[in-house]
Amino acid sequence: MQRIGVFVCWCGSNIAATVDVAAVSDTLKNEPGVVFSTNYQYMCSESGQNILKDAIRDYQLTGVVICSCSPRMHEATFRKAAAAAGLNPYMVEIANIREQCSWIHKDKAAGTEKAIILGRAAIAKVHLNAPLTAGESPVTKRALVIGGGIAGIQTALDIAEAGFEVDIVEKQPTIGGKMTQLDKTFPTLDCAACILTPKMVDCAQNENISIYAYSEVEEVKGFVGNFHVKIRKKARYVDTTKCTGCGLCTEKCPVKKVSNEFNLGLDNRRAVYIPFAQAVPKVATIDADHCNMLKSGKCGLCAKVCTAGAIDYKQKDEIIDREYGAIVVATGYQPIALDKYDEFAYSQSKDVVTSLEFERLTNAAGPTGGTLLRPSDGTHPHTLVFVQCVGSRCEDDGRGKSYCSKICCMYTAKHAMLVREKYPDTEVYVFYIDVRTPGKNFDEFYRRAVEEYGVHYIKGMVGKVAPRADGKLMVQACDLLANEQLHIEADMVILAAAIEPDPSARHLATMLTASMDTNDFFTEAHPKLRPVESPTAGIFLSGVCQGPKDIPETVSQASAAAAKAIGLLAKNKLTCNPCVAHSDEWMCNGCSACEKVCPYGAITYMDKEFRMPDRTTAIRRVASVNPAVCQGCGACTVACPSGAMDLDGFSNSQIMAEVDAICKMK
Amino acid sequence: MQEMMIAKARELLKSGAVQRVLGWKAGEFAYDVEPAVFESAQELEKSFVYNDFCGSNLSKYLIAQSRKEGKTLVFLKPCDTYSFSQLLAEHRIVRENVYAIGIPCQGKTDGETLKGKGFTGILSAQCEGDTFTVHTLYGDKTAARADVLPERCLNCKSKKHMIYDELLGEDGEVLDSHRFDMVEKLEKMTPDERFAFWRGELSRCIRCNACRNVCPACTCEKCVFDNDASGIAQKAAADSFEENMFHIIRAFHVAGRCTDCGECSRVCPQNIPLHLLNRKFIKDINELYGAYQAGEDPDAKSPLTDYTMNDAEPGIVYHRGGNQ
Amino acid sequence: MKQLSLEKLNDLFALIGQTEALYLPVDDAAGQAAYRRWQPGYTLSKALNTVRSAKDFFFPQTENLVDFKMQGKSIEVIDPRTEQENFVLFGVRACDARSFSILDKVFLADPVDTYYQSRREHGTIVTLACTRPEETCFCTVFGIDPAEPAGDVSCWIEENTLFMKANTPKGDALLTLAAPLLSEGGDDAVAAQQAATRSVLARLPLAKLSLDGMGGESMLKLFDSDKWAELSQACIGCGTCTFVCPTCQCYDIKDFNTGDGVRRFRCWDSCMYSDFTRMAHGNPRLTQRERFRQRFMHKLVYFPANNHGEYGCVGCGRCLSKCPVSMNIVKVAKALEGEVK
Amino acid sequence: MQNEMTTFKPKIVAFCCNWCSYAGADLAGTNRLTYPADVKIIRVPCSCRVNPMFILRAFQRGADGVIICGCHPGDCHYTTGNYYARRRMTLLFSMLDFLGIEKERTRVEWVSAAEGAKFAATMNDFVATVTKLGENKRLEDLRCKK
Repeated sequence: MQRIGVFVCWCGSNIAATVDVAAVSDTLKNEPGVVFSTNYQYMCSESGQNILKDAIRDYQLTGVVICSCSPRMHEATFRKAAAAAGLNPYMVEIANIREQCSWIHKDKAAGTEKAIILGRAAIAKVHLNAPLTAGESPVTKRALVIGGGIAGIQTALDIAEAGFEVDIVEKQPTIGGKMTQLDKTFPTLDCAACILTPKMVDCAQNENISIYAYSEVEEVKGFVGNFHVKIRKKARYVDTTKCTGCGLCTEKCPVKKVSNEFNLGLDNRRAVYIPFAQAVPKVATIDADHCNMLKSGKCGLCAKVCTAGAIDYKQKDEIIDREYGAIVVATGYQPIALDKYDEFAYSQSKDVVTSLEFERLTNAAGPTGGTLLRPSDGTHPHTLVFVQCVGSRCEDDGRGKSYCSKICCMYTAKHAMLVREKYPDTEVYVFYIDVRTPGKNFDEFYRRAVEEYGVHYIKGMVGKVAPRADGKLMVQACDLLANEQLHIEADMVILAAAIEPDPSARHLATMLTASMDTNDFFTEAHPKLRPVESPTAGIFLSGVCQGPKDIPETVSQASAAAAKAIGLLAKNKLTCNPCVAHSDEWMCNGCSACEKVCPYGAITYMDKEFRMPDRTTAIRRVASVNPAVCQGCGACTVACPSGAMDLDGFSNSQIMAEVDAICKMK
Repeated sequence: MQEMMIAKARELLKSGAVQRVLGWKAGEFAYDVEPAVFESAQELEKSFVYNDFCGSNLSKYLIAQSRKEGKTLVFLKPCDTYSFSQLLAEHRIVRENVYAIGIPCQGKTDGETLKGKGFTGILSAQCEGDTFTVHTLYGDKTAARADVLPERCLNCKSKKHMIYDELLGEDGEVLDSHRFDMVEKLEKMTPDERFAFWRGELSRCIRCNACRNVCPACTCEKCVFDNDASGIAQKAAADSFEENMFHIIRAFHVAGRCTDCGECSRVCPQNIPLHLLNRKFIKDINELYGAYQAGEDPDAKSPLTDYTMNDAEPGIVYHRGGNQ
Repeated sequence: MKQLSLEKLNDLFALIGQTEALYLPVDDAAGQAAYRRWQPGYTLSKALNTVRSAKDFFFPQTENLVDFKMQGKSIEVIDPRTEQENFVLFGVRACDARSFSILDKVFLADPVDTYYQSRREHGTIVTLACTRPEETCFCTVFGIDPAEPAGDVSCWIEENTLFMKANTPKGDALLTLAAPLLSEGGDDAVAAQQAATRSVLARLPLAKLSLDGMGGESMLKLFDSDKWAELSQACIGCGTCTFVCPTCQCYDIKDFNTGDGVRRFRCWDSCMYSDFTRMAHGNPRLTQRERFRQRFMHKLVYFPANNHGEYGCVGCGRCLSKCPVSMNIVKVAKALEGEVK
Repeated sequence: MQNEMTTFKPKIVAFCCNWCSYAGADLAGTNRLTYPADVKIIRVPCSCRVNPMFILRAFQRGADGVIICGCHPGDCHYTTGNYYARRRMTLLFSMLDFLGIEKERTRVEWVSAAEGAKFAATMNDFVATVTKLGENKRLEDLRCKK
């Protein structure tokens, strides 16, 4: 039996005016377990708190009920005061008799009666309270950034700058991501490489940053502050410590017709290659699928020409175990496949390209050296048609996406403007549903394309692109504003393909127990207030993996994610919320219902050996809650039919005791 | 079929592929077939049966049997495979210790159903084609097969096996059953009529726990109703409230997990149509969250551990189903 | 012997029902027989027996023992019993009638269970002879004659006539009450019916069930039999057999918090349950095998050992038809038969 | 004259999530928006903490109405809690209705921390609805009545 003290606050006249505080404290004095009951003008004042502290000591109270204002107001105050008097702070319960009683009821009799009932409910709960201690867990002061695009780079740089170690894991042979493939960037038109590559170099040179390129995350275990990650460093067949990046091997390799993914297949590379001149790390990689030596053991030319002796055909994938305190996801995006969009003849004509391919075709480091030429015949195109929203804002039976890809309006304006500037003899048409240009200097940029550069913006969709025998592309479209059908003879058609999360994201999310939306974008902890955190503690979101965004937005989000990660890494220990779920192993049958509803991935299962009542041993699968990860929502407690899962501080029996006290006959 | 099953079981026991066989054993009369474990060919030959009275669902026994050393051969009727699949999804059965053989089912009757149809003093019963011949103390009687099948078989949802290692006989199809008709009929009543109906039914409950203990979805180590610490433990319904409480909470706990095998109603000594409660949840889930049958797809997320952002609001209950 | 035309049966019920509570088997919504308090419009069920046994009237499933009323920190102890009214139980079969004597041995032995005692004293049992026993019946094994049922009053229904015979002073009182409707006679008709019934009884499949060797003499041998593992393997641990059984008499005492006090009540318990006989360390019977063994050892061995050879079973056959897995006392007895030979 | 003894005063239990609805109830108080004293609030971390057992328990113990308030869908402090609560309560309420128990005695309402006015209005409406229904008879436990 608890020894409970009841303290009824007048809150000046705020409570005392409509609740007979003396009657409340006198009535509650007679409740079972109550050994002390009083009322006072301001319980939250210093002298009020002293009454509480003295009573805890003088009456050896094991539980305290304060009838006062909302616990949202002063629960922390009273818990602290109780702790100061040597009582576990979680033995304090508040009966809210101000906001939820005296302030809303004018009739003093009714108010007093309700205050007594609320007090009884709190007493009933305290009877079942148990002292709770907040656990602590250490923090590994290192962050993992998954994805080495501009988002990952920015996050890593910011974390490293703050003085913490950070590893970047990038599945491509080089960091840099999609931005390396871009030509110019809107709205300032500075060259992507010029602003990105110095940051890539910064990463390579920063002592706090380790880059695991050509690597993938294999396994994630642990929880906030204590993640254990296995990284698979894929075999490059090149010793990166020896390779100088001279490129000789890539010139001598006899396998010349490997589609060059960096240029999106618009030209070829060798079987041993460096993606591009500014790659970081600048080392060669042997493509095992195409290398003669690795396939048949016949060749070995690259090894012969390599003066550094860096080629190693026997290299194997390496698994690296690392520990991290925080993980930032920056897995980025890819344009959707357009093979289902037959009406645009993407698969039929080389001159129908995606916007990203167009970037390569206008990039000085691209397959055409920066001269815009038709991929089919290498001639100079005179009429270009840009089609917006290909696959965006229209699910179209699973072909496309319901959301707006956000970046297409701006890069299409950029493309159109650049073409018109460089080749004033071209005609440029842009077909759009809406032009969306919110963002600093964005609308001005778009207006310049229309007003200064004479780009023909036409509201309407292209219905069909038909390649003609003479190489022209017949574009059928409608102009919704003029309400007329258009037929344009185009030389090239550029499709603004929707973007989607990188396909690796889903598997990664499963490993991280981070939630995703139906489009496979990572979900944020709160759409407005916690936009760069995953609901899973210690997992942060950077860049397009969370939703479509352009470079300025990506970079700001990347820095925000870095700031959140730094905040976590700066702590030596994490204090856990003690009101967390726990599972009674004897009652748990391991059905996994709780795990399925846990938004934090706090529940894991283990096979545990039990000594059964009949003296046999049995191995049973049981749930276990990680108190450092659990946030105490209680979803699991209801999913669990046996009641094995319960929530400290809000247990089934506590809540039912409150129900009983409230519903009890007078 | 019975001979094929015995032959198969004997072969697997002999080869050591399985250590025991979970099947059905003949009883005193025609109908009192009991679930049993056979460990030798002699035992199989002596009493293994597969006939029209093998209604009991063996899948729940696998929770214990699959934890024994070696493999257990189990014979599963189509509807039993739903339960087996669901139990696997809930990690209750050690899959590698089970060898599941799917067997066909044309519907199973039981002694209580026969007695309910007026057969008393049953000494033995045979089924030839579609005709049941029952020998009783008071003479022989016959009935058409369909007339002596219980409701769950008349409204069979599937003759298709959801999971098995081997199949004896042909696999069937998922059927277009009328299993929700009675739920619908109740939904169309007024709340007063429904209340009267359910009071009439649930007030007969003797809280023997047969429905719970036979249920392949009820596999808690300790049921909340047996656990004094749960706050809702009850050994008997001391008030009509407790009758309601037990059956509402039990149905809720198996909602989204119930495979509609109908065992609860089969075993109820008071013939309470308990399956209607479970079917109500299945029907609601189908209507509100999309078609879902527990046990069908082990990878599908159970509707109560899943959500969509556009789910119906609870207020939908005020607008749908039933007269006021 | 008294007699009454069946056409006047409802008049008889009305007459008895006027002065005392009258309970009789009627068909319930599921088509099975259940005891209900008589009211106009009810008709006597034609079923052989009720699903729940007649023990309910003397040993109900739940029964309030004592109330504790709390006011602040004071507690008042209240006996919830009100005066027990007289009642008549009509249509009890011979097997159930025998069950009362078994229950009496438990509840009326010292210390007397006054709750049970009071109900026994106020109840008048009117039995009804069986004419169409079922294959599950084996009351004759226990020396019960369903053609000549015990009780305060014994009845036979033959053709369109109800025959009644008082066996006790309580029975005499009831027949006196009913006298205005009754006439004399009928011995021959009853004897003829008895002969016919007895010929059916001889043909019952379980008539020859042997309980030789059961009882206290071979207690340890039976207890240690390895048959129990096999017999209990299908048992799902429910309480169906216990709760439909007319002789099972175990109960649990529970406290219910009513909000302003505690109601202490007893309710049926089942030795098949894992939380039966729960002591500080738990249930002494650790597995279903042991719990299963307990139930049948009690009925076939312990009870007769303590009660001059009287078995804790009356052969009503309820558990045979109701067990979810078709396991029952007959299968157990047959399996154990070999053990004691 | 209205006799106070015969005026039915329902007992209402309101489960409020700590983050939105409990704060909304506080705001109603801060703004002095009145609703009947028949409503008593129980604070839970999230609407997904509300077990159907609690609701039945309330009715058993004499409640005449039970209302669950949580964050608006999409705004749950724990991201997904109210989505699960929504499904659970929808199915539970439907089952109560199926058993012929007045569905108007149970309700779920989403009330944000800013919606003090909505909280008070909701409670006023709910109390009026339950008052009209009268005493809970279909899910009562006679042992808990006087």
